[in-house]
Amino acid sequence: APGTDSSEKGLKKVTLVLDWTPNTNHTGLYVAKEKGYFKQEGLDVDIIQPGQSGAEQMVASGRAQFGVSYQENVTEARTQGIPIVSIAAVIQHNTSGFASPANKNIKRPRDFEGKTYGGWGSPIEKQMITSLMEGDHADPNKVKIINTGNADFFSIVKRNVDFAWIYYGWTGIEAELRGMKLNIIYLTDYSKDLDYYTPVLITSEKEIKQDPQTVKAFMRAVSKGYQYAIAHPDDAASILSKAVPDLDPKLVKKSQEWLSPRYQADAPVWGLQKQEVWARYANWMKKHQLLKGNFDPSKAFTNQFLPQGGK
Amino acid sequence: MAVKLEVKELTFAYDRQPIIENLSLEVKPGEFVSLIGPSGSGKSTLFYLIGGIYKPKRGEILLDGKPIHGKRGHIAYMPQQPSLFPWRTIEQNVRLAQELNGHLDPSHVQSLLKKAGLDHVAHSYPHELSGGMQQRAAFIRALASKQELLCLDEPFGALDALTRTHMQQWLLSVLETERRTVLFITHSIEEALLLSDRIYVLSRQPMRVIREISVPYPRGDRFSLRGTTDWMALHREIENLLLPK
Amino acid sequence: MAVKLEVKELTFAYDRQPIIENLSLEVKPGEFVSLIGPSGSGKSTLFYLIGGIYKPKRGEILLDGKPIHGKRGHIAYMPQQPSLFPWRTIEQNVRLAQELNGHLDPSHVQSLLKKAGLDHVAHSYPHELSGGMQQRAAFIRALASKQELLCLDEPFGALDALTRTHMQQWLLSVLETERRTVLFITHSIEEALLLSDRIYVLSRQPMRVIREISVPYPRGDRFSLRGTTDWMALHREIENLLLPK
Amino acid sequence: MMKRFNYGPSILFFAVLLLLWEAAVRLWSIDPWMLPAPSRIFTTLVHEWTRIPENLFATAWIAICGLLLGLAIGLVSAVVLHLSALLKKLIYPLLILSQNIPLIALAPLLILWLGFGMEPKVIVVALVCFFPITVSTLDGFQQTDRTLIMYMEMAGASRLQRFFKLEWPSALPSFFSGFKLAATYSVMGAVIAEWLGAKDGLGVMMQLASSSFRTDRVFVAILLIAGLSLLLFAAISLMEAWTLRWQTRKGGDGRET
Amino acid sequence: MMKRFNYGPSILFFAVLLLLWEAAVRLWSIDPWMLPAPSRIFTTLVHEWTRIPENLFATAWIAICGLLLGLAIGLVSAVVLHLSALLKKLIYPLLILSQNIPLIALAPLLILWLGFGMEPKVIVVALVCFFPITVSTLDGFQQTDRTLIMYMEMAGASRLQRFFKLEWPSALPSFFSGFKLAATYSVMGAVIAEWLGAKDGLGVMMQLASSSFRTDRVFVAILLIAGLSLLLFAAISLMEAWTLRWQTRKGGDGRET
Ligand SMILES: Nc1ncnc2c1ncn2[C@@H]1O[C@H](COP(=O)(O)OP(=O)(O)OP(=O)(O)O)[C@@H](O)[C@H]1O
Ligand SMILES: Nc1ncnc2c1ncn2[C@@H]1O[C@H](COP(=O)(O)OP(=O)(O)OP(=O)(O)O)[C@@H](O)[C@H]1O
Ligand SMILES: [Mg+2]
Ligand SMILES: [Mg+2]
Repeated sequence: APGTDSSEKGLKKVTLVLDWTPNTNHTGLYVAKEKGYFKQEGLDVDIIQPGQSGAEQMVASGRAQFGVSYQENVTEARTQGIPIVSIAAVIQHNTSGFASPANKNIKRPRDFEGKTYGGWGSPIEKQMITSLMEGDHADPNKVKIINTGNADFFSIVKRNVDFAWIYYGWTGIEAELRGMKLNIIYLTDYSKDLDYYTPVLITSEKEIKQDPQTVKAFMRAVSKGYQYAIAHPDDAASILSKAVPDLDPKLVKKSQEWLSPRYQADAPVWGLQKQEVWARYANWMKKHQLLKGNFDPSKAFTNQFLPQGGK
Repeated sequence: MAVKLEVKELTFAYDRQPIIENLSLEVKPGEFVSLIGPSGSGKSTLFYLIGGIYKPKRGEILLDGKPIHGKRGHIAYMPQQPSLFPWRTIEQNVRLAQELNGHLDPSHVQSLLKKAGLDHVAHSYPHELSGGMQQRAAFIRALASKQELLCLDEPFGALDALTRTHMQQWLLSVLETERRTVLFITHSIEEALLLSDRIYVLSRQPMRVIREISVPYPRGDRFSLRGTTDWMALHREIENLLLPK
Repeated sequence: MAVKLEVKELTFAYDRQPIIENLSLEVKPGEFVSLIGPSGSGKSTLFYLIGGIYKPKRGEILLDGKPIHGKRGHIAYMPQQPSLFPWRTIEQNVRLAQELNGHLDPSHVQSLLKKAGLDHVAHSYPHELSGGMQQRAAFIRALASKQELLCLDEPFGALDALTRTHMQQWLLSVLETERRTVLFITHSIEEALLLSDRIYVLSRQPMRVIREISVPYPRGDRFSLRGTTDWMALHREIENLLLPK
Repeated sequence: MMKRFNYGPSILFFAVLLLLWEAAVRLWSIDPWMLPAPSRIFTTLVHEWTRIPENLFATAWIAICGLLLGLAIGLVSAVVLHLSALLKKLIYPLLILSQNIPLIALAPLLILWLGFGMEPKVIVVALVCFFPITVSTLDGFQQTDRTLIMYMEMAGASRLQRFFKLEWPSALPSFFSGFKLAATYSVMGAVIAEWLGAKDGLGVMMQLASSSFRTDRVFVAILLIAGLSLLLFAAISLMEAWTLRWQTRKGGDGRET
Repeated sequence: MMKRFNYGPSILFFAVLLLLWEAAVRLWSIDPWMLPAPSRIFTTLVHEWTRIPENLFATAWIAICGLLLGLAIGLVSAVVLHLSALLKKLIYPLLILSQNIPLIALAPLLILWLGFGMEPKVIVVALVCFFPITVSTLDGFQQTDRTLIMYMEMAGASRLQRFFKLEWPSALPSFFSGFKLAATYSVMGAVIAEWLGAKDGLGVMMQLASSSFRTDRVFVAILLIAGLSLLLFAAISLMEAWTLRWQTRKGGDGRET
């Protein structure tokens, strides 16, 4: 595996696989790379965009040492026996929510009644909507759910779709840039169960066992990267834009402004994960038959690689 | 009504080398005219010009007094190679010419097949036939077409003497009942003498008319006349024309 | 060394209908043997059997005393249809037979092309040749092959009298210099008489030997002898054999 | 008339392949989330059987409709491009272009025009399928035997007669090449088209399975996709054999090869 | 010898199409994130020019390597399947199967075996490209003229001679059909292969553009993809015309059609 090869300068080559295309969720990673934090730790990090199949299996198979994933993916992957572990929460709270153009007048879950939701056909979405609506004393059967596949938010709301699930920090900001007024109903505002970590950084159990030093070094650099992004949103945004010039710099800048304070939020240090968050969401999934099999929240994540062990 | 087909000072070349030069000939209605000339002289090419798929460089081709060069569909044609359609049975191949003219006549096709001795292979495909049988199929395909001018390019070259005689006599009998004008390419001087009213002897490079010969015998008697001294003399005369000087 | 090719009680059928039945014939080394028979009788089929691409139902085919049925590559062959490869120029087509046997001889190819009157079209493609020219190309392709037994299926059917005589004389002269044995299918009794040592007259349905005729004239004299009364008598004898009883 | 196809060796061969696969998975104890063993795929297939038919039919329906639409478009465009040299010059590049528009760009437009129903999916499949048919058939037209064209022209065939009686039959073998290719692509085309939003179908099934890391289910979906595709291919091969039966009739029977 | 291609009408036609597109976008004031006008795409292209070549070359390189590998595989498999009826029965279904394995299932395995380098991407492209070549060429072999086969057998040609001197030349037109199809697919294949984890390339560029809602850049990427693909297609058509020049030589010159 290339992870064990060392390059010319005695740097250790490691591969980091993103969850999807680069965006402001990844700013800290790019900062760590561009500002040389990785190098200071003796690492030569290759950042790679994954295909449709995501990072989890590549990390588990050892082809990549680190990856970007989500709490729900780690949960499901672990119940399927894929040995990955979350080593940091990139954002403390879930910033996703159900968005709709303002003129649809969807201000709270009750307003979903009689409207059309466009999603990608996962049973989780349906359950989310149900949970939110039941919490707001509405009838979830009155929502029409249609499958819109991979089409983007702005295309589908032009058709007969009224609302969809987005990350505000990216799609919401794009809407702001376009001058499109949105209503957004955050999951966290209506259910504590749904305040899960998204995204998270992952590595494999094997990596932790065989090379904890590398994981530690990697996390030190990444932490520094995110600290920098928190402290200097503007600079961080231009670092990302420079590293990935195909992104829209305006979007990156505005998104970064919005997201920087939210990386750490109310946590004592960046990246810290709490067992109750892992347990709560897993229980929610189990309760709604979205998860079958064994899941041990304490094994799914660890704070041990955060600087000072997360203290 | 004086002439059926008139070729006037025709000149043609595929590339630089002229193939046909100042060729003039005519065929009267109901007449049987043979063309005899060396291999590679341009006889088939002349048919292509009459059929309208090449355009002459100079000169005219008139059918019933109207120019037809570049126009198609005026002749019943039998090509030198059988050119049967491999995916059609023999019967379907014979029917083809009729299909093209839009007047199907299945009983006619059946009787043609029978006369050509092909009724037992009517439902075979061309590749299941012998060379001579394919040639006969192509011949009756041309007969099945109703156009008055019949252009036959070596129709009986691959047939044995007996079958050949049969076909020749049949062709003559057809001409007696149907009103047809025939332009006939052959390499057999005897065949030309047996069948034609007139014979054009052609030269090569470029192709021109060397001699035009009227056959003096009445058609009905010729099969018995062949071999007589007169006949042989005419035969030899044509032979000598084809010899290089 | 007594016989070059021996066909013994050969029987063959494509489907139910027998084509060849109990056919026996033989060809001695250096001999020129012609096959004359009605169209569709099975002459080409006999060649296919000798060439080894069909297997006889019964009987044997021996070449130099060794059975060759089902074995290929023992004969130089000229098919009834020219079968030239459309993507090869004439020269490349003629070279083909040599390529197959693995002994290229470009100067031989050149001289063959010249003798057949095809040197000026050596670099043309087959579709740019007249029917007779294609036939000549196929003929010299067979000559270019070095196998001793030469099987020619109506090689001169599409040629005019003059060219035909040229080719016939040339073929005879080749046989004088090279050691070749020839099996020759033709529909022309005259041609058979001019060229062969022996003639097999064949019947149809199924094909059998009706008569075996030795031609009594020395080869060199025949071109001048033709037309004499003796000659004509022999000619007529064969003709009568082919007529149905 | 047609030779009986002998399935023996094929089945044996497949069985051996499956055994090898099974053995490899067990020997190197490959994790099932990486590559599940055939036995496991089979168990899953049996286990999930009740939910499969609707997905299968949904995809098959899109694939077949799309294939037929693609067939029509492919034939029409091949004919048009063949009959008009000018149109060929103008339109051929556009057709090639059409094969290079990623779904990413097409999706918003299709959704805007056609919504989330069957139509956009069928169009995506047709877009995939028509192209091999056009290219192959067009090349087939070009290969028509020269002497037969000459005959047709001499016999005074009209352009349409020449087309229907000569060019079309002689392009048939090439057409079937293209049609078989199209059939092979149609099912994957339908699966991809389901990204345009579908409620059921093998593509949806596969994506959901993949997103919940059920590799065994992904392989069940693949199995079904491949099976469907083989079925279509076989059906078209049969049609081909029937249409071109003159090519194989007799003659060859006594032949040695 | 070869007819000069006249580009006039094509260029005119394309210009008209672009104008219509531009007009449509302006007339109905279609949002640029939905469908950008050609002028906007062009401006973006010029604007971004500096970053394009590396992406273009990365993708072109994968496409060409994959196409060549696919060509080799396609030819070898066509020949093998043609020469052995048994292998054809055994392997053909596998080949069809290979066209129905979605990247979702293939990606983890390929990456596990080959990492994130060029190799898995080239293999994906080859997998896409080899199939049309195999199917077309195989069907081409089947169409060899019966009388020429007879001649070859009579003349004692060995199986190899028959293959190289007869079957291969006569399958060439069909082979080129398949090759042109493969070339058309190669670029999109490379774009899709870039999902296997790439750092640059048109596919990466397009995905980034799409994820940051820059539709104009998506269309710039499509423009480049299509251009590359047209180029490959044209190159192969030229090769075809040169190889099959005997088909068009003379004869046709004086012809009227
Ligand atoms: N398509 C072509 N391109 C170039 N030259 C051609 C073409 N077709 C024929 N020729 C040439 O034209 C000449 C006449 O050919 P044509 O077929 O008309 O001869 P022919 O008189 O019918 O001969 P044969 O009696 O052998 O059939 C030949 O020298 C031939 O090489
Ligand atoms: N492939 C085939 N399948 C079935 N029957 C065939 C096939 N080939 C030839 N025949 C039949 O076999 C018989 C003999 O054919 P063959 O070609 O040997 O005749 P031939 O003596 O060469 O005739 P010709 O002088 O006309 O060339 C014919 O009746 C023909 O219909
Ligand atoms: Mg001719
Ligand atoms: Mg014969």
